Amino acid sequence: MSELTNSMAEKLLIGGKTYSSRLLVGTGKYKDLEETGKAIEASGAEIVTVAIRRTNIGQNKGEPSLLDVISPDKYTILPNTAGCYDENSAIRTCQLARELLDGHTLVKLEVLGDQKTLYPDIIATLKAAEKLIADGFEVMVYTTDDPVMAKRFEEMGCIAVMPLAAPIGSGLGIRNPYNIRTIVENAKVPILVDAGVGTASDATIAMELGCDGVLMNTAIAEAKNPVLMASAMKKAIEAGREAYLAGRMPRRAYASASSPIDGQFF
Amino acid sequence: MSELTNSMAEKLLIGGKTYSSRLLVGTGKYKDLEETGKAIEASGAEIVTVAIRRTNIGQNKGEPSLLDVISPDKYTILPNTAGCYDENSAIRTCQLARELLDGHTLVKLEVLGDQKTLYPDIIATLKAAEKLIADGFEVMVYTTDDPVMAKRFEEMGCIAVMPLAAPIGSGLGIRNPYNIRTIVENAKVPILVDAGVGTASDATIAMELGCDGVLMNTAIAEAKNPVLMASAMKKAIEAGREAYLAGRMPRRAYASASSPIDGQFF
Amino acid sequence: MSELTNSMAEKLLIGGKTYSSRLLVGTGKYKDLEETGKAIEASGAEIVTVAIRRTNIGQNKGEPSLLDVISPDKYTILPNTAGCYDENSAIRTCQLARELLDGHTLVKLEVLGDQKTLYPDIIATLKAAEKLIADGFEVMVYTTDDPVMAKRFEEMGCIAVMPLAAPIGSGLGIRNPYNIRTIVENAKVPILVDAGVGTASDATIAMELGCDGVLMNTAIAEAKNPVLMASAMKKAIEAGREAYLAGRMPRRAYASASSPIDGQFF
Amino acid sequence: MSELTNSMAEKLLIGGKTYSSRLLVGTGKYKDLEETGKAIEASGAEIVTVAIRRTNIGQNKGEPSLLDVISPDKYTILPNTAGCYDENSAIRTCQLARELLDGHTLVKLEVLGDQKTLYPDIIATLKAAEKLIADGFEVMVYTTDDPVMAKRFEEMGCIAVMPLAAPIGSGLGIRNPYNIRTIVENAKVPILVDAGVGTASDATIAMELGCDGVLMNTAIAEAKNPVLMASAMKKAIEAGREAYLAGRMPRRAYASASSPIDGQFF
Amino acid sequence: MQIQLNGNPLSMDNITTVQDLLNVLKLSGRLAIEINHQIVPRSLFQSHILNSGDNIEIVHAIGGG
Amino acid sequence: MQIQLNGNPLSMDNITTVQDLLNVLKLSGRLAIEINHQIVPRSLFQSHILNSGDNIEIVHAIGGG
Amino acid sequence: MQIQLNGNPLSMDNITTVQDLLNVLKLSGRLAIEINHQIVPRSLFQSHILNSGDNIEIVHAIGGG
Amino acid sequence: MQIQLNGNPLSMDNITTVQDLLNVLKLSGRLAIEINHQIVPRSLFQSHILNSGDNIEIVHAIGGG
Repeated sequence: MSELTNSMAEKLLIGGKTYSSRLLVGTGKYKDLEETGKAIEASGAEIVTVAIRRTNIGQNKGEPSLLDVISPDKYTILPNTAGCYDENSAIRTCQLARELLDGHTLVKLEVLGDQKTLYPDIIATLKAAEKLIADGFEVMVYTTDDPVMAKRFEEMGCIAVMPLAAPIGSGLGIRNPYNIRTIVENAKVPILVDAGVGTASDATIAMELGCDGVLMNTAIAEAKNPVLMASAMKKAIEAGREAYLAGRMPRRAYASASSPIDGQFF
Repeated sequence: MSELTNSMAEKLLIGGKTYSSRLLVGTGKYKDLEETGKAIEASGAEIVTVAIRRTNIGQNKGEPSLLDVISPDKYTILPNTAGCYDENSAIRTCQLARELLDGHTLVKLEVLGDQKTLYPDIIATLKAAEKLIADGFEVMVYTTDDPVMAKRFEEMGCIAVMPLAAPIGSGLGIRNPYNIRTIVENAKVPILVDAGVGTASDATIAMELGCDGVLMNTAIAEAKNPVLMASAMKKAIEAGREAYLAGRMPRRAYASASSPIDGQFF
Repeated sequence: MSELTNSMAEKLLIGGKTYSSRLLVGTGKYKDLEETGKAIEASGAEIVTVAIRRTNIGQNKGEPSLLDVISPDKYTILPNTAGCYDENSAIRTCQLARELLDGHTLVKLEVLGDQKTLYPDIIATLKAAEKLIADGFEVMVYTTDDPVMAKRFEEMGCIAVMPLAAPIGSGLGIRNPYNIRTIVENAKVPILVDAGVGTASDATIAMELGCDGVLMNTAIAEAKNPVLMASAMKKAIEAGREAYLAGRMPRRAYASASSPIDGQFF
Repeated sequence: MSELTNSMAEKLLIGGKTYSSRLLVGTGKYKDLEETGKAIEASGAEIVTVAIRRTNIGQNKGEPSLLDVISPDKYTILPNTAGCYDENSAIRTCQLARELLDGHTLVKLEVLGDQKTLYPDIIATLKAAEKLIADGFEVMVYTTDDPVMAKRFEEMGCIAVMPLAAPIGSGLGIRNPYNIRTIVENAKVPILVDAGVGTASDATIAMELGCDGVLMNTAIAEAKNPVLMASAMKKAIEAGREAYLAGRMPRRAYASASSPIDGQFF
Repeated sequence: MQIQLNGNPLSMDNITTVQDLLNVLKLSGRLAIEINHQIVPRSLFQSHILNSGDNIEIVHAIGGG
Repeated sequence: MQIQLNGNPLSMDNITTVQDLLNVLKLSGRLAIEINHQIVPRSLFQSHILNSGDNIEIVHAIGGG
Repeated sequence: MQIQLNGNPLSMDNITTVQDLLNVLKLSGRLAIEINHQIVPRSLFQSHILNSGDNIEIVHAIGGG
Repeated sequence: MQIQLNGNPLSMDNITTVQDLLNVLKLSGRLAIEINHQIVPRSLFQSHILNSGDNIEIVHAIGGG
């Protein structure tokens, strides 16, 4: 069906590269690397976030590492600056990630402002983004759902803006659909909901609001069955995207019969 | 992945027959029979509702009829009593449907109580259900989201209970998830949300609440692109079912980091 | 201000008697009779529900009884049939209450259908209501938020219809505002939300939907400070009623400046 | 009742001055000054916002002015910087207001970032706040519901933080209660919800979340009956405050009977 | 012969059975027929004799939800 | 005399009427009484004769919602 | 003398001070005045001399939220 | 030679270059190294000479979101 072909044809464009999947996933909180690999495979994700941390000196020799399981040849690796509460550590993290990944410039920037909410420090994020962009990075930026800041990040050259749906790891879903839709309406770069999704319908709602994609980690990794939830999320994202493209029916205050009145014999 | 296989394995059982699809669709409100056929094919539905009405005397000779497009050989046809406001017309409709479909006994019973909301008349529905069950029909009953009545319909022998999510054709979504979940928790027969779904996430939410399936018509037929919306609904139902089986993460009032604190070098 | 006078003037009419307060309260779950009395006084309620139970034989001689604190001379006593799961016990309870209160015919009828939700058994409630009305009682009926049944109770002669907002004692608030508003729109008798209110805003919302009043017990009795919550509820009911009469502003998808653009000097 | 006395006793402290009313109102969008005066009187507000604009040269001689109706002797006048899209015009506005009001230093700072949402430009607001505080102003700052920025405004010396509930004049209510509550939990200065309230229950909810007050304009001025809505808002704010202090009952997934089981005779 | 067909009065000649009526109306396929509120099984279309004044309903399945 | 009072068996002597029973039980105030599922109006407390085996319910109003 | 008053060019004669201007305009009450982006305190209305080309803003409080 | 490695003091002998250090630590694969807050490109591992007191960070990619 042409409609289906169309929807399949239209792809997510990030940093000059197109992706069939609009689901981006993290790699934290899994039981082990095997579960990580299975879940990410089931999710169909093509962009996968990773953290940059110290190697364990003198431990687990020869043990497989994350990038053996999630190969940069197969996936677009998206290093994040998770845990950074200031501009400099975020920038150092990106630079090390670039070196680690042979000059790879795509990064997910987050500079946190508060440990309780893990909400971003918008001011520090803005400064870090400026320097990273100047240094040649392609910055996907984690921000609040403030439409004014989202627009500013777009205008300064971030290649994707990633407003939070709810606090990282809270699973509270889209707390403020109004803001997310406003951000989407104003945007010229991809808008990806980042953080807060808890279950499949949350992801579907994000896509129905017109988001270009969703990034999640805990919702999959902390499900009782992560692999099955990963499959659910894959379908939820596609369902939401197709519903957005299909154009939903109008809401009505009252009922409207599905069966005709004409021809009733009773 | 075994988990996936499992979820695929577990099927919907209605009237002694198993179904892979948990999406049931109506056939009203489409532009034409071609669109009807395409949309239903895209939805993956195996159970399809139809209305019983007078034939048009002396008109549209040889024009294809609904059951030519939606063949009883391919689909389980579910005749409904849409438009009936009293017990007798509902019973007559079911009897004519049984004759029409060569002794087919599966019916969707709805006896309406109000034209503005198209909410059921519970009392009349109860009486009609008693007589239909006594007459050998397998009754899938449209009811309110009242858990007490839902249980009563189950206990009297209805093979599936179908609480409304919102008024027929309103597209308002699950107005009272609390009631739907309560009905599901108490049920020993399949619970299918019937009426009120407006977009993909509504269907996903219904399934995440533990419903066994969803019946919809307007949400697909009145989408700008019904065929694409049908595909969205197919995925939304699967996503919601898998999320339900996978077991969602707990909701948290505060944030929980996805990346480890250990090994930070900044 | 004439507008205020008006709103104060319009009163609640139940069983031929007018009331200035639209808050009806229960007397259960309080620490003691003193707290009961203080809370009900703070609530400003004029109609107070009581339960009918066996006297304690050979106990608490001369201890004050509820009706000493909540005097029938001061309050309209509304005996309820709480705890009745069948038609006959509800009818017996009403008859004993009438005897107890010297021929008083105003009763709150509830016939329960399920211990988990304490939702009504609509069928048994209907039968009990018929007999009680025939026996000369003025029936205020506890029912679900099904608009069709609400209308039926009105048409059979109940003097007030009391749909539940949420399960008794759950404090979940108005689970389905759509149904409550629909009931109100169709009604010719007072509609009082009964059960489910948890805090002041729930009561305000019920009144903004156009309800004629709200009956509550647990929300006040189980607050940390019942007397202060009673005062909050009094104001919440008045606020909601006045807001309903005042006619709220339209909702807007976008912003609208409160200060004029003209005359800006910057 | 001591509890009531207490709640009445505890007052709102802003800029070293205490207020009995926790409702702050604007003066825009009214039909005329008479309606403005009546509505503000009915609201019981003690703090009233005004805009600073050019005088009309050669017009309406001798016509009463706003401050004749809303006298600075009776009300605390809160000049705002509505309509300012940059730091400098906001600062000039505050300086002119201070001159206008004989050295009055209390101001409501808003620096807007977008005409569609009238959301603040957080960066420009931050810069303006720094200079105004340095210049001796007592700054009440309009901001987003971002808890990190709210804390920053507090730490830099703003005497009150006023997160938006929804876009100015939208009447959409508290779009993100989670954020508002988080802001309140972290705050050491008064938190006032500013903008977005549409009806009484919205104000009650804001107070139940623990806010110290609410500032509104359109919800009153654009009601069909502004004076009656002003009275509704007065009660709604008090109801919400008292409910917050009283401590609401716990929410329960299931029902809990209000009448005792003991002593049933049926 | 005067009959009531799907709510409308109709005058018909030279028809005896239900099948005759369907032939005249050129109706075939999945139908169900009720005469005077009694269902006439398809197996009896050939033999069921119509009488003047019969109230006949001929129904089929159409799109509905 | 053996009676059933509020669900419990009770043996009572020297009582004839409902009022006698109330006196013995020291019960007064707002009460309603049902004997063998029939209400006994307050006006008949003095005259209504109790019989052995009577099933008596004495109820009052208590806190409930 | 040519001035800019509240955004509009204006030609005025026989006025020297801010107070003169207010008198001519018949403006009184709660006002604040900015000349060339500098606030002129009310206490200086009598003494502040206007110059040709001055950009004058006269503002007051109006309804707003 | 005394160095600071991933936050811990370490004493090492017989090592001259970054590559020597990696060999001793048996570290390989995708790593990035920062010495005294300056990144050392992989191409320079062989040639970059370590000095006593160097503050060395060796990082890799791990699971995170």
